[in-house]
Amino acid sequence: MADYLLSLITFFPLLGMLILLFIPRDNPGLLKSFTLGVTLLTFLISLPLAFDDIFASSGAMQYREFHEWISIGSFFKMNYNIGIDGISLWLVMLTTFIMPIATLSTWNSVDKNVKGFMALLLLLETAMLGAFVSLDLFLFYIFWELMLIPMYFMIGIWGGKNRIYAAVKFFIFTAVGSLLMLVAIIYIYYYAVTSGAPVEGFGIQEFYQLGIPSDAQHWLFLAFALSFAIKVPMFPVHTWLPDAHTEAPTAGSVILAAILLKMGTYGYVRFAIPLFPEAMQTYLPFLAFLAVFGIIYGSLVAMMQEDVKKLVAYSSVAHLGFVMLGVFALNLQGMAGGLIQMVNHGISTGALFLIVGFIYERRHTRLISEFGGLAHKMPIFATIFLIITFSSIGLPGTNGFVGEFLALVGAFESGLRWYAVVATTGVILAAVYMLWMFQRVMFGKITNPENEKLKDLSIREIVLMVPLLIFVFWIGIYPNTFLSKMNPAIEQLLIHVKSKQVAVVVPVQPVIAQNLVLK
Amino acid sequence: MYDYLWLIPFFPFVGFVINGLFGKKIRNEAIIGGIGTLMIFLSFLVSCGNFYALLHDSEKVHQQVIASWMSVGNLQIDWGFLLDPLSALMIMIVTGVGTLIHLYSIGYMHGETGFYRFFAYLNLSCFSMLMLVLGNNALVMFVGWEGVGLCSYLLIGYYFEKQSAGDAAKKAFVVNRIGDFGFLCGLLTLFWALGSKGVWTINFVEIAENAHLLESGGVVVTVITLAFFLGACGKSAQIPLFTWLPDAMEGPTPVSALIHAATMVTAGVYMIARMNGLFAMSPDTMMTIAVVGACTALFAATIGLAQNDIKRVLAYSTVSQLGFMFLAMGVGAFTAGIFHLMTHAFFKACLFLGSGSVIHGMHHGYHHAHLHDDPQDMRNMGGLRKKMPITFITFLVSTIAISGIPFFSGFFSKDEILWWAFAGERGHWLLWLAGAVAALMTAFYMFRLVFMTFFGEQKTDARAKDHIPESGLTITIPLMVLAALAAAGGFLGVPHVLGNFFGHMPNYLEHFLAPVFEHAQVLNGIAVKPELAHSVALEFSMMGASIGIAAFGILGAWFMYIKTPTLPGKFVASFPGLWKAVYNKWYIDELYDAVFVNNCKRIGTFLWKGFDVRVVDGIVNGTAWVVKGIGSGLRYTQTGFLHNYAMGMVVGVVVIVGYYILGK
Amino acid sequence: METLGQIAMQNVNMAAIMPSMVLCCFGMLLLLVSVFSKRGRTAHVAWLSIVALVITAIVTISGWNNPQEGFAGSVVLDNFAIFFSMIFIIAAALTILISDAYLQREGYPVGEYYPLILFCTAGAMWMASGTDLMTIFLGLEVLSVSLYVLAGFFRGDTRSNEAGLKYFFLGAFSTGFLLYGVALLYGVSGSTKIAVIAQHVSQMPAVIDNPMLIAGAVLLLIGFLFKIGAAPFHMWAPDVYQGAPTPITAFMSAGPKAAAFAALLRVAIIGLSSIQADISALFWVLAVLTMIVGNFIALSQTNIKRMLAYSSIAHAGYALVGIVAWNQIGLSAILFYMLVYTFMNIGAFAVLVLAGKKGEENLTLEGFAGFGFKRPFLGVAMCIFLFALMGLPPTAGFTGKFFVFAGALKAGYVWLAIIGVLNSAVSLYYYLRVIVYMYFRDPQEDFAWVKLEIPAVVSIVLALAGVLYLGIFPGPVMELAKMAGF
Amino acid sequence: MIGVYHYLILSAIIFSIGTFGVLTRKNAIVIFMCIELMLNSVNLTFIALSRHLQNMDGQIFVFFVMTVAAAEAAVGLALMIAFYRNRESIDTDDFNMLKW
Amino acid sequence: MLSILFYLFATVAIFSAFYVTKARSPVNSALCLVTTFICFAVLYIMLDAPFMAAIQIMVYAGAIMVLIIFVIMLLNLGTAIKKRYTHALVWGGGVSVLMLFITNVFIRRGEMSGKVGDVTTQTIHNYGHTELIGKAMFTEFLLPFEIASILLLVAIVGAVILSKREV
Repeated sequence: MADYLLSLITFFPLLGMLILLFIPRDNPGLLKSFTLGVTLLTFLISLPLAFDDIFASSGAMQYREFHEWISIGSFFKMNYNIGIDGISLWLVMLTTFIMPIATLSTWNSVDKNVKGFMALLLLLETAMLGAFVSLDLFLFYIFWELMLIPMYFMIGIWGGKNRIYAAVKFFIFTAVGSLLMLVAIIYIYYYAVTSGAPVEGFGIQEFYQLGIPSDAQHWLFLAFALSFAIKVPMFPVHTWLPDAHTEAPTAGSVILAAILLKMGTYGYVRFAIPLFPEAMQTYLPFLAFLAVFGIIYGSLVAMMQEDVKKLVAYSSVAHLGFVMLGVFALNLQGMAGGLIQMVNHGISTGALFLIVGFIYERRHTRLISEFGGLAHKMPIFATIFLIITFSSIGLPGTNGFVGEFLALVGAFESGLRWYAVVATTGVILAAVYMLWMFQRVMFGKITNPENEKLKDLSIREIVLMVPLLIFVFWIGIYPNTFLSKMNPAIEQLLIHVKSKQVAVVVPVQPVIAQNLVLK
Repeated sequence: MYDYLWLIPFFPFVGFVINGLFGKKIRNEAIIGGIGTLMIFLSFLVSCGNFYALLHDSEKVHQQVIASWMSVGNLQIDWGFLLDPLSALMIMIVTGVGTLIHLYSIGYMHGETGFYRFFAYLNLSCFSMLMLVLGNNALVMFVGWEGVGLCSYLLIGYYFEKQSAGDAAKKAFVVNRIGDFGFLCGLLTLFWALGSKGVWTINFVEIAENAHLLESGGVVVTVITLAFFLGACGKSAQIPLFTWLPDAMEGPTPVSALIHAATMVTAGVYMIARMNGLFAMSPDTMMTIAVVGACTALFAATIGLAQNDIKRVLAYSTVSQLGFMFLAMGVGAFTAGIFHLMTHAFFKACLFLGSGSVIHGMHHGYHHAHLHDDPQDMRNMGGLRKKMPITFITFLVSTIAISGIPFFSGFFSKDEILWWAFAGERGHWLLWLAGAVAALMTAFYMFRLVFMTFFGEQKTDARAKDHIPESGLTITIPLMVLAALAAAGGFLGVPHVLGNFFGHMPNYLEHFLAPVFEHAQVLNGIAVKPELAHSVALEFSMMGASIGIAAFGILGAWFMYIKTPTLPGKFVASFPGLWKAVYNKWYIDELYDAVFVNNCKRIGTFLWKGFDVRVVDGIVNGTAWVVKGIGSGLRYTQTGFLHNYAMGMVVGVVVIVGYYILGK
Repeated sequence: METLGQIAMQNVNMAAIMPSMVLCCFGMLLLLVSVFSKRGRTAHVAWLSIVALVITAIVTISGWNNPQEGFAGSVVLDNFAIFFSMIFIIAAALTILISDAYLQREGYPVGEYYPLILFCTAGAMWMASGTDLMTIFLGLEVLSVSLYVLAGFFRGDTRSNEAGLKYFFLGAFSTGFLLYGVALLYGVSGSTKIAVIAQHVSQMPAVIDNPMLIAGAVLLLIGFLFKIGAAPFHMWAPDVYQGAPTPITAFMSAGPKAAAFAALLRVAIIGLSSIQADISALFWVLAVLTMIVGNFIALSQTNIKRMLAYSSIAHAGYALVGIVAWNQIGLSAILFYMLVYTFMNIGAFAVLVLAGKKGEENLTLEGFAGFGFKRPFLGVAMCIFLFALMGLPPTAGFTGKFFVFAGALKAGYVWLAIIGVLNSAVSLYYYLRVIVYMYFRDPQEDFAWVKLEIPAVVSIVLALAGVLYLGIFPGPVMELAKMAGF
Repeated sequence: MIGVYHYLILSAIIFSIGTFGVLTRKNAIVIFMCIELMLNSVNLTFIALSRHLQNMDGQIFVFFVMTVAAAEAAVGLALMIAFYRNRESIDTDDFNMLKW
Repeated sequence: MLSILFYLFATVAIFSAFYVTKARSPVNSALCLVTTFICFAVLYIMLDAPFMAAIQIMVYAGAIMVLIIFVIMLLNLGTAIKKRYTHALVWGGGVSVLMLFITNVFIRRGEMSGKVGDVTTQTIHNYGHTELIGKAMFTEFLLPFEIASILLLVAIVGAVILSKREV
């Protein structure tokens, strides 16, 4: 059983989807319950991973599965090669954890073509899980692209007014990047084959050891970096995000924010950085600049938004800037901070989108100016919203703080000190835009008579939020549960990256090397 | 006893959880208020136990680690508590004053719809402050640090339906966040700086032990301390980050008392005291702190002169008194600063609660008469001493204390600060002068307040005038306790020169706190200048001067508001510009709005509508547009006419073949 | 002295032409059948032609790994030819399955339609298996002439006429160039046999600098490029594809295109390998041009059939990338890609065939509004075909493109690969637009006229199976494609 | 002496004239005739080369080209007739239903 | 002598070919085309290919041209209205001239280095041209010959289908 656990987790939703196709379409209740059941079961099946102590002691890949998949003589070998380590563990868990919540959030908001939505939801889960567990670049790419399709439909069919533009933009924007990455992937494979390295297919672990010459590394890295940067999204390739988020249905936004964006950051950690350590070194200042700029930029733009969802979307740009800064610190704290911030962002921003969804379902508008004084009518909602707001701001004791702090510590310890200082001002701006929004929505007198009729959260909606709140505080107060299991994997990754950088970079790039020694 | 340290923050937290989650269901005010007060009182009892234990313990530093918080490589952070004389004193103040404020609130908040919410916030606030005080490392302190910020947000925004309350709450949090930015930067730089010397820690005890690794007076330590000082500025409302504090009176009055006296604003002072080892190493920072403190003291005092809102006067007085504390810190008089912190907690809590009592009464009167006048405006008061005798007496005692009349608490603490400012190695006579003038103004505006409120004709609307009762017991008991403390608290820190007169009464506080401060002071040569150290005459004359100043201030107030009540009006008429500037708080808020807030919004709007939508997205959509345009253009090559197609083919053939034939 | 007959018989090797012979026999049989069947009844002819194709397929496959040469080296049935023949057979079969109801609907139930497709297929097979330019040329002509007829098959429909005429004129015109090229090659080498040309060219290196050789080679290739629809010889394609009967469009864009690729590959790689550098350079430019023209113009189309025509041009561009690579992977990738393209393109056209009203005026984007909701099966199928055309995993479109670009990258053509993928990014837009209309717009009509005819559904299901199977498990087929390479 | 080059040049000239005709004429039948002209010029090339190289392959090819020309003529003219029936014209400017 | 004949017929062929493209009436074009074909037939004879000359006359000048003229008559195509576009002329002419130039270049520079076969003039005289053709056709080129038959079948069927009036 354990041998096939990962496959089971990954493909269980797909199996569910296939069964779902046989449920009659005129029974939305059953369809939703079934989907919820499948996602919950997936979560339950994935729980043993979270409790496995092996991750705390070993940074190696666990739960490996390896089967030959495509093998064409001397041309290609692609393998079904999956496994997880402490880095992907929590992202897998995040995925299985968020999906039931997202499903539950559709209860009242999705009423047309429920079957299609549920099927896409399950397909999406398989794609996302697959991308997180893939250890073969080709396999990864397949899941990576597969993710686009369900999301495209979710935005396009169940989205808001401007959904078509948003959906198409989302799709093409992301695809452009990934297509370039495809070119790079093939190139690496051929480099590996021709250099005589002992490669079995597109396995990344073997690719790590390649030592691709630095001039090739540069453009390969750029291709990967662009692809992931779009997904993250980093400034200036972020503009698909506000549109996609604004138009997507609540469940779509939640998944998009909570998991899909993590693909980009995860991509950096798993692929872009370890595959091209030298190029990473060269582009580090530039990318770090983009990350920091994204923090400030996202915050300032978020501040002036009139649409709550857009505000949250831009805040994502800022938050993921912290993630990227942490990752680019290339040290233990920074990486750990980045990774935990990924999970945090998934939880907090996911929750924010749910919250926006709640009021959207009630009022069918997301304009801040339409609200005001909601705290009177919806005290429970106000409380939950407040907690999530502060989690998003990064109040100590909530999850947001741990991530931001570790990322900043990491950046400070590395050569990115000044970037970190600038990034820290994001802390101020986060408070400004979130609280301003909160004030305008929740505080004050009820000026709009429509708002008089609002009802507080239902039991279902509370049930939806409670797990998220638990993790807001769990990660905030005792993040070691998570940190301890990611540390070994990060350490191993860093040892690899550093060894490559020191070995090759020093003679070529004296300035950077100096920084490295200082660290 | 030390093993129960964790109980001190734990109790308020329990209170917060109970009231927060179930308060709405409980409904009964007595139970809610009882739980809230009981919890903080229990915490006070544990504090007393710990304090007592520490008092009789030769080992003055005790740490208790509850659990590991973050553990990543060389970054090891615990949930840990630290009990040393400094934090012991602070927990006594916080829990003690806190208990009284809780008690007071039961009466004051009677009948409010969000009663449970209020007590939950109060408990949370105390919890945060206790975390801040007790944290054994900078990050746990930061939890409390931000926690009190959060609570100030919640408490100030308690009347969230009021626009001004919401604004004030947000302003408080955001301004605090600016400070937090400094704190965080300082913390990170410190962690890295010590780490690069091989000591990866942010534990206070270890920082103190290893501070010597950093170059004394060097850039690194200056940067670290300045960053931390920025944090302190935010939390303790120093120039330039003081603007949130006066607005904070938007919350219910007990909130002001809690924030201004027991929690929150003292955090900055406490933090500097906590890291005195580091601060002492950087004379530049110390000087900055002193100057900023002095300026704030002076500046806030000037504003206080002209306010008519009873709480606003008190608020500026707080800013001013905090300036004194920073002045103390800046000149190295850590003990004096903490001493003033303590006495200020007593009398300012009493003053705020007293003003609350007055407002409560006024409100009651207006409510009775169905009027909507401002119950906080002093111009509507007057002659209340007969209506509210207890309030009046306690208020008067505290006013005397803050004004620096001898043997009341404020006298001792303020005088010690002024002495250090004048005679300390890091002092300067200008600092003293600023402090002295501020003290003069303090005496003046505080007595102006008393005179306008309690003396003279009652100017309240006739319909409401006779319906202003004395407040109930839950309100007056705290007032009386605090007044007693305000009166007598000063004897904990009697200066040596005076102590000799009181039968060699020792300076208890100095002895008690010595383990915390002495090391750094000795190491960095912070002391009273040796040539002045034993000049009893000088010290006495300084004391005399400050007494004179206080008396002068009081007399001035008496002259202007009792003797010739027309004088202020004349004064206003002769200096309209000046008065207006002072009345409008020197237009600082407007300045900040114009410079920072509006520009920030403008930049945000520009980045969004001008840059993000036009440029960034413009490039994206532009690319799509160009591609589509090329497509629609190319489309018309497909004319549908046969000869065009044939022409295309022939041209293709000619070009290709021609290229190979002629190009080769 | 041997008699002429004996000499002739020595050259005969029926095994080498078995598939096409079977097809031709069936074609003639079916001509007779249709002559003697009742007017307006064509279903039995259709089913018989399916039988013919199945038998041919069996015959074809049985020759795998057993290369048969014959007719004095003018034809060879090697793995390459077999692989391509299978593509033609599949294309023809899928086309025939969607044709019958369509012909009924459009009012042209003419039985000769099916034999013409079979002859066309046979012509394609000769192109793929011909080793003499003469065989290839005649195969091409059989294919072309049948297609002229099929394109103009709806003789009462002006569009169909126009398509047939345009195809005919431009086809004949390009034949002129092709023939001129053959003549020049003949002049240079003294033979029309590919092997002889190759031998001659390789033995005399000086020949490489011979302008006549290059001119001949280029003109010959241009003849094939015309059939492929590569820019700047693509201009007939959109008009003809739009005007021709939809099943024929489907067939044309898959079968004959593959046939042209087959001939092109054999001629270029076997016959002209010594001027490989020149040809690669030429095809580099043409591939880029073709991709750009196809994709960019498709962006502004509103008629789905015409849009697919442009997309077909673009796909030819992708496939040309494989020739530029000029290596084993590139070659096998083209074979694979042609097979994949057959499935996905005919699949997409099959949906169009079912969705159209008589006269097909409704095959526009607007006409497809809400189609996906009203006709879920066809909607999903169309989506999968479109995703395949976009080149998204896990469909065959992805693996096909992957192999092609892999070939190019292996040969070091990084920029070509980048241009290729960027082009496919552009292509996303117009494919997605169909989906936008199908799913994101509210239905304007109820699509009640759409009947799920069983043969057409079978065709769609087969195409779906092909697209998904080749997408997820491309290994075995790619292995075959590799064995089919030279 | 007339060599193979003369014939080749002649056929090139005729080929170009044929092309010219295709490009400039609007009458479908004339265009078709011009295409025949082109095919004929290629035939001439084949035969000239066949003589030059002294083998028969070229002439065989010509034979097939003629077959093809005949077949194309049959189909092409049939198409033209069908078109004419619908549009009363065989002017190529009237091939204008399908464009862009 | 032969040169003069060549130049004569070449000139006639060129001019009549040119007139094919210029004649206003399709019938005139057709007649000029026939002239060209006949000139070509003469040239074939000069190239020792009498059989090709014969079928050139029979197939082209006979069958195909008759078909064309028949269609012209059937469709009753009169003199084309003069609506040639000058830019088409200019472009067409330019491109054609350019093509001619390029063709000339590769013909002049090209070398026909192919293996010279054994079919000399002598052989043709000995065996007879038709026999040589026949032999090649039925031995080496048997398959193309068969394919050609299919081609013609397809053409017939196609022509019948397309020109049927009723469905």
